[in-house]
Amino acid sequence: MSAPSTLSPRLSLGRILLFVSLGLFALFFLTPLYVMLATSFKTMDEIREGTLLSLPASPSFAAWATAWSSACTGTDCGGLKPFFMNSVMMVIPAVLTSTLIGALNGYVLSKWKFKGSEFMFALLLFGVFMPMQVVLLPMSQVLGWLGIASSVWGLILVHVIAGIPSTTLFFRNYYVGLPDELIKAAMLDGANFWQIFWRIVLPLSTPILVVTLIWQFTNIWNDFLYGVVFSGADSKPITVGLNNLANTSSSVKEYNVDMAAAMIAALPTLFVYIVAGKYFVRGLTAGAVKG
Amino acid sequence: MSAPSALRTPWLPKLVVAPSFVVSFLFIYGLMAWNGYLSVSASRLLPNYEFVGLEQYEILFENERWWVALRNLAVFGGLFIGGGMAVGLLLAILLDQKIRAEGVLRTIYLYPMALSFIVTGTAWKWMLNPGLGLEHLMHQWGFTEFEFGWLVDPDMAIYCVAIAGIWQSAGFVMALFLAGLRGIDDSIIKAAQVDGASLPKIYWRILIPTLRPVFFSTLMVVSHLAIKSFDLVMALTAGGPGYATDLPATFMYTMAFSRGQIGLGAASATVMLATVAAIVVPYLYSELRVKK
Amino acid sequence: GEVEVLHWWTAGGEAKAAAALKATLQAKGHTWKDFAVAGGGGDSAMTVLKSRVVSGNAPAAAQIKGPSLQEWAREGVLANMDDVAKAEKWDESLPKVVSDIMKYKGNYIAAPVNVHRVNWLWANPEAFKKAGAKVPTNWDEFFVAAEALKKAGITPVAHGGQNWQDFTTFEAVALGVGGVEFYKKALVQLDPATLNSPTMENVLSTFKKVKSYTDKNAPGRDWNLATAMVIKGEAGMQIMGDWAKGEFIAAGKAPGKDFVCAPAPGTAKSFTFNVDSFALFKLKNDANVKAQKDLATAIMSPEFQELFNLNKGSIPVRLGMKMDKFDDCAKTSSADFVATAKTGALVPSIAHGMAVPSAAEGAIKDAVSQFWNTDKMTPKDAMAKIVAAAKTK
Amino acid sequence: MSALTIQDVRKSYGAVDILKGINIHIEAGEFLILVGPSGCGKSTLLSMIAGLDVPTSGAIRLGERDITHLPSKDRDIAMVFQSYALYPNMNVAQNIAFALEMRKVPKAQREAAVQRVSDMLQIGHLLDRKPGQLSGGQRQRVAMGRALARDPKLFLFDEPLSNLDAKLRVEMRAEIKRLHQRTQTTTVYVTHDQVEAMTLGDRIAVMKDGQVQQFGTPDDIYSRPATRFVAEFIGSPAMNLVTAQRQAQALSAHGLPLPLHGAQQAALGSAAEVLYGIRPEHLQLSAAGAAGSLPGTLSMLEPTGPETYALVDTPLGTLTARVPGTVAHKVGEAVSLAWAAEAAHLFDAKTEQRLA
Amino acid sequence: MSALTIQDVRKSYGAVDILKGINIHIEAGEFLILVGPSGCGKSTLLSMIAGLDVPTSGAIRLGERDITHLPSKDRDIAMVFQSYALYPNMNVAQNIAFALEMRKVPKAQREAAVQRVSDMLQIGHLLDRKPGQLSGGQRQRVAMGRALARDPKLFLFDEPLSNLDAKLRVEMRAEIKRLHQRTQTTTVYVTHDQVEAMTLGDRIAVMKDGQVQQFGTPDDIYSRPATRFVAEFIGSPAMNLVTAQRQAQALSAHGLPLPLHGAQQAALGSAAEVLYGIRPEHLQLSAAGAAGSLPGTLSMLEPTGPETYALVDTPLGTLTARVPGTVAHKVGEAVSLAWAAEAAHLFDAKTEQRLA
Ligand SMILES: Nc1ncnc2c1ncn2[C@@H]1O[C@H](COP(=O)(O)OP(=O)(O)OP(=O)(O)O)[C@@H](O)[C@H]1O
Ligand SMILES: Nc1ncnc2c1ncn2[C@@H]1O[C@H](COP(=O)(O)OP(=O)(O)OP(=O)(O)O)[C@@H](O)[C@H]1O
Ligand SMILES: [Mg+2]
Ligand SMILES: [Mg+2]
Repeated sequence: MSAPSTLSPRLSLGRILLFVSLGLFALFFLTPLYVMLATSFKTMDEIREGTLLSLPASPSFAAWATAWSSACTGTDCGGLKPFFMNSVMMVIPAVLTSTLIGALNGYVLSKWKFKGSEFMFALLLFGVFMPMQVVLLPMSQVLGWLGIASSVWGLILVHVIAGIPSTTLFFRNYYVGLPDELIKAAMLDGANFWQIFWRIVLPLSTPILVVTLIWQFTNIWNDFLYGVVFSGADSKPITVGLNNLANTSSSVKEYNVDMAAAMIAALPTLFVYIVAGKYFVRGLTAGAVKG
Repeated sequence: MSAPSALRTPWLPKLVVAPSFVVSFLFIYGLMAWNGYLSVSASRLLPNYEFVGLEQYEILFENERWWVALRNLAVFGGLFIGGGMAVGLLLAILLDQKIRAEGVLRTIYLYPMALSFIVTGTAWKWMLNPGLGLEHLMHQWGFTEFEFGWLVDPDMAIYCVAIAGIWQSAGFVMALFLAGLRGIDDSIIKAAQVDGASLPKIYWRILIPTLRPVFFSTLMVVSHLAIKSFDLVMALTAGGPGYATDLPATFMYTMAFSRGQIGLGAASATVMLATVAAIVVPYLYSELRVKK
Repeated sequence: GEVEVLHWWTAGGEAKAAAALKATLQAKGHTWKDFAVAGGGGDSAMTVLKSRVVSGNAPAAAQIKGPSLQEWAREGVLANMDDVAKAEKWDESLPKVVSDIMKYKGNYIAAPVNVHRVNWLWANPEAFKKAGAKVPTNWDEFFVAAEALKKAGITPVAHGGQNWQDFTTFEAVALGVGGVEFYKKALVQLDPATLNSPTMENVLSTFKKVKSYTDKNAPGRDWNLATAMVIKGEAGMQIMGDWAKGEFIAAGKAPGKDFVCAPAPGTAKSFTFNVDSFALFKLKNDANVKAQKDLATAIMSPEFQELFNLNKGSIPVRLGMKMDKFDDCAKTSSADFVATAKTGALVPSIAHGMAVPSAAEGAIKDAVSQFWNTDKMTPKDAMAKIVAAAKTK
Repeated sequence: MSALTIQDVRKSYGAVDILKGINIHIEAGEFLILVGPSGCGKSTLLSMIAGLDVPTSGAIRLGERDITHLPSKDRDIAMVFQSYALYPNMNVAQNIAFALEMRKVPKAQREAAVQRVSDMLQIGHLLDRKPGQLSGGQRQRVAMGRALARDPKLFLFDEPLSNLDAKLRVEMRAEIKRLHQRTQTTTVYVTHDQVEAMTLGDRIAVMKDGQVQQFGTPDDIYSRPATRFVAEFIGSPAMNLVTAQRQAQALSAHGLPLPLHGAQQAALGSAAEVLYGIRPEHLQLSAAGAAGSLPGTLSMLEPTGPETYALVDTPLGTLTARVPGTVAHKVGEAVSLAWAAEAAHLFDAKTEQRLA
Repeated sequence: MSALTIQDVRKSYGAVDILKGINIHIEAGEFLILVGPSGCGKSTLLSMIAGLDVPTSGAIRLGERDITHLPSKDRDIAMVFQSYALYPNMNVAQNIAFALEMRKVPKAQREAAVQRVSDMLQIGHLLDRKPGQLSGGQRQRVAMGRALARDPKLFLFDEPLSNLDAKLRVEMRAEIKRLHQRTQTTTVYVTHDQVEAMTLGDRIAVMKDGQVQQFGTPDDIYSRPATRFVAEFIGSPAMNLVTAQRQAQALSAHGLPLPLHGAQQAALGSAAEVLYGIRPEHLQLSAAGAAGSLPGTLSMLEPTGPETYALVDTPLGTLTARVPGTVAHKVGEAVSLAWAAEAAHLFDAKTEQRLA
């Protein structure tokens, strides 16, 4: 919307240059994906003989099938399927909970400020910078005390806590842009704290909800470190499965299966970005960007 | 500005945020303190609480690998942050020119953010490897002079890591900037046109300076990604060749978890945190002051 | 009872081997909970293990080897397996160098699974024939052969990127050039005088000379891609442990005919071992303890040792096993294992975490790898660094 | 319907005093207008009446009850915000019914109320639309409807018409007036617009810098401004003010005597210097040389349609006259201005308080 | 200074026609006002003149030159945007100097221009502030200063005063008028405000739905509105309109004859039904029973200060009269209204075009 409107739509030299550079960037961004896809459709012989960028001679889904349902990851040879399901079961509650908490925190921090709330927000923000590795051991200990070590619940809890600073940040910055008058009008209309949140504020949060959900979903889905450390034997997420499949130090590598597995692990997040990417930018425009 | 303050139950908002704040603070600051304590303990394979003073810090700063990690962080951080912001901004500006295929291109630039390096690491390793990837390809195409062996050159490998990092984050930066550009009042651009400014001048003199707040939040996001970069290095070079591409995060992980030197790892984490705090705290302070 | 086993045998033959163990345990009526974490030669697995132990939720057994066993035992988290060992006569069936590693303060705390020989040289006979060279038995011959291969347009030495590959080559050179005594003093006892000796300098310059026969794309390459170069004849030889054999077999190559396995130059009379073992953790539940002991028993049983090692490409750690089902390379390996166990030429591999504690190992690995990768560094510089690194505690 | 009493209300944000002791009392059913320059504290005062903010000191009483610290949802006040503050997520009908729903009014009754209000404001055909699909004027009416659906003790309006164009503004003003005449609900209304202030209000409070400068009927405010500020702020074009010197009971400016009648002379009191004011509509423009009138040159003519503003350069400075219809004279022509002594407003030049 | 010609300009966004053939010509130095209801296409037309948008068809000429497709930066036009559009990253001085800088004016000259403009607009003390630190009125003056720093061929103003309060608005209006009188730069000015339109314009174009309804001098527009729309849109309170039936050369409504003079009778032409309009200021209010006048009941009085609007219920409907000063009659009293036949405006009820 902001682009100057007199820019002539005819193909000028500048326009051609523009498209060429956009195209080159697109190539750069797409190459890794292409390499993965192409490799996943090749046979092992073709991978050994051919080059990285060549198209698969006779594309086959064999590697995908293997990766999905029969590749061995440890003593189980059920492919990535169970891991994928574990991830789904873990990601959904973790994303929803952290988003909801972020929304509530943002609501309070923007519309019900109290003494020291800004300071607390700053303290919370600093948490974003904590290296993940620092968390591992003490968190294990705490989860042990709570009795939810090595379980999905422990993992969900960790993801929720780790997500709170960023979800709070997103929602607060968005809600700051909502007119205070709306809240005041609702108060005059007789709504209480919760009614205002559920009936007025939350229904207005769609853009930022999309941003936060995408952000949290990507982060939690792609997480490996917490997943490997805090999950139990039967609740390992997909990244751990992928890692187990692809990352062996002393055995024969099947790169086509590895790549197919990587693609399978990436599909949900890719799907989300492709389908909801538009809303992502739109949501950012709607307010998440502001300092 | 003023939020409604007359509420019959003034404790309710506080009560609502209390649980998550208490938990988060325990988590963030409890763990920082715990980590701080470990850094002055003799912890090795597992945490223990024998106090040894600043010994771990002395060891840390005598460790050549740590210095390499710090230097790498400076190089990588500079390139990743600077490069990522520059490429992201450039893409945002290019995409802002009323491109018909904007939706598709935006998705293409944005999708790397959806993938972790656990997924793309191998592909990147191949592409950057001179014998398999780009260099090989160029040779096949007949450009036999072409050389691109950074990944295998200890002095240059860190630049490869930065390239892959930029690849992943530039799209996200683009999204932030694009959102920022879209948020700028249309009439400002029109005013500049009427004032006689050319398109590059409009971007350079008006739009980009106006994006200052976006720059700051982007900087925050990108720099925390830079400091926490871990998967990236692990997947691409595992710190190699040698330990030429080690970063503090990987250093800390290696020491604390594969080498049984938790105390040393904790010390390195403390130094990392202190560095971050030195940069972030003044920023947060100024941000929140301005808001008041 | 239930046994949870943390290991990083996640794919291919290793996974099949682990499945064999699982089957054995299940046959005894136990449940097997698989806790497989791959990556970085067990780095991730170690991370998980630590947090599991810290959370008071240790697995029954975890894949730990070498001096790390002592470190874990020192933390007081490992169980005493003497009753199993006594019943199963472990002392008799294991070489002392190996059983020492499995013991802490005289008590068994771990059960060994297999032995990898690390000091192998894998060669492509086709390539050698083309270059008119013969498979080397000492380092002088090695360089002659390398030169010939190079002339023939073949990459003489296939090498990969991870620092443990550099380190593996280094230990082979150290053993081949310096001999067993030197190796023990320098890389097991970390004797500063030995580390700072002319022999060491000689070792280092030989080591560095090897690099000049690798191709420039080596860094960043997986070891198995390097092996593939030998298989395809693009490269002449590779110094790598016996797990490389799996790659040849998978490519349909026959030992002795399509590829040659020979001891690394100058190490024919010695053996660098890499023993995989399971550390056994203290458990609370009695039923699980029972299962854990059955696991230990099963691991050391001849049937399992055979089955497992056939799959994994290594050899049984148990002495006196029948080797008929194994291939020629394994047979050689096994014979050498028994022989060197007697002569004292059986030495732990430093590159694979068998010789020194992980902190020192890591520091030395850093120094060696830096020397390998930094062209302007002299052997003297490297020596100084290694001496300093050896002091890491 | 209750009387509203604002008693010595003060409000400070930190060290800044926004309201410096406001005292206002209106009877039940009266229509109070708040006017004043931007930032003088009108909205702040409204917030306090609505219970959206708490005074630093002072009390607010509605009828018999002290509501100073009562939560706003229990005050039974309806408010129209300057920015409308419609709930963007709800359609028009839901917006109007929301307050009733919060007060647990049964559904049938709510629907009846929506019906009644939408008929009154002619927004029946918009009930299913979201606020985003409405034009400015329609939004304004919905905001009004939200307040009117209830039968509150008090209506608060914060510049409800400021965003409308002139035509719509006139229509809505009439609507509000009719409504108030029918329901007789006590109302507080903030505006910048003089015509609104004059035509709607029973009482006007003119505020400046957190203080009430004058509180009275529209006629009081316009005909007898209490201070120089009120005199200049109310009225467009603004009142002509001339600084005059005192000579005994007479006033002169630039050597010219200014007409005064007896009562005015008496009121001069001890003031040394006096501001002598005449509203533009009280200046009669005539051909040059009329007896007893001020000579001048016509410097500018601004015909607005029904009347013309004539700027005349005189020895007293440039004076603006408001002349019905059109002016026969040409710019540059010599003219003369005359006015009745009774039309003059006198203020002490030092205290700026009204003398007469 | 150049004449501006807009020749059959059309603009469509997709299938929607926004401008449907606009023809306007003004001489060099003239001041053109564009008025019309919201959304009628005023800003769109201005954008096209400024070169911020390209017409779908038609041409725009400035002086001798066809500028229809000239990039905006080469047109030498200065524009004040309704939303100010100040550059948020620059301070006031930089904002003012930006256009000069883009035109490579030397630094010394730029500084002189900033000095001159800031003196004129009394914003000298604000030069170092960023737009975010200014109040609405100050921003408005900076936006103005940005345009005035240059000496363009054409000034464009898009509702430049709409966000100001009444007092400031009057001041700024005078400022603009003075400026135009001095520089004589051709100007196009969009406004909603009737007083601005009437007092500033040399020519007014009244637009509706992308078409010019009437183009003429302010006096034309006000005294001889060409259509019913113009008659009702211009003037506040709006013109009273009564639907009248034709009987030969006479008109009557609800059985009452309406006064007409000869020329008007002649103009009736073939119209069957006629709209009979009288402006509120042309109605004389007097006590009931005056001869030849319309009887009625006073239903509402709206004193605005200088005058009073009186709503009178008559057999013709409710008519609004605008009475100077105050009204002696009381609401509910019987009164009568009289007017001169010359004051009446006649429109064909069907075509809504002016008859006389
Ligand atoms: N939360 C706050 N903290 C500090 N100052 C404030 C706060 N809220 C309002 N103010 C100041 O109080 C003063 C009065 O504000 P208020 O909104 O009441 O003005 P107003 O009379 O309604 O003006 P307008 O006509 O522009 O709406 C202003 O100067 C404003 O800056
Ligand atoms: N880019 C566009 N695409 C489609 N319709 C548009 C576009 N820009 C403007 N319009 C429409 O054109 C019409 C005229 O808009 P314009 O802004 O010129 O109105 P205006 O007369 O300036 O109104 P206002 O007085 O409210 O400023 C409006 O109905 C608007 O919705
Ligand atoms: Mg206000
Ligand atoms: Mg407009």
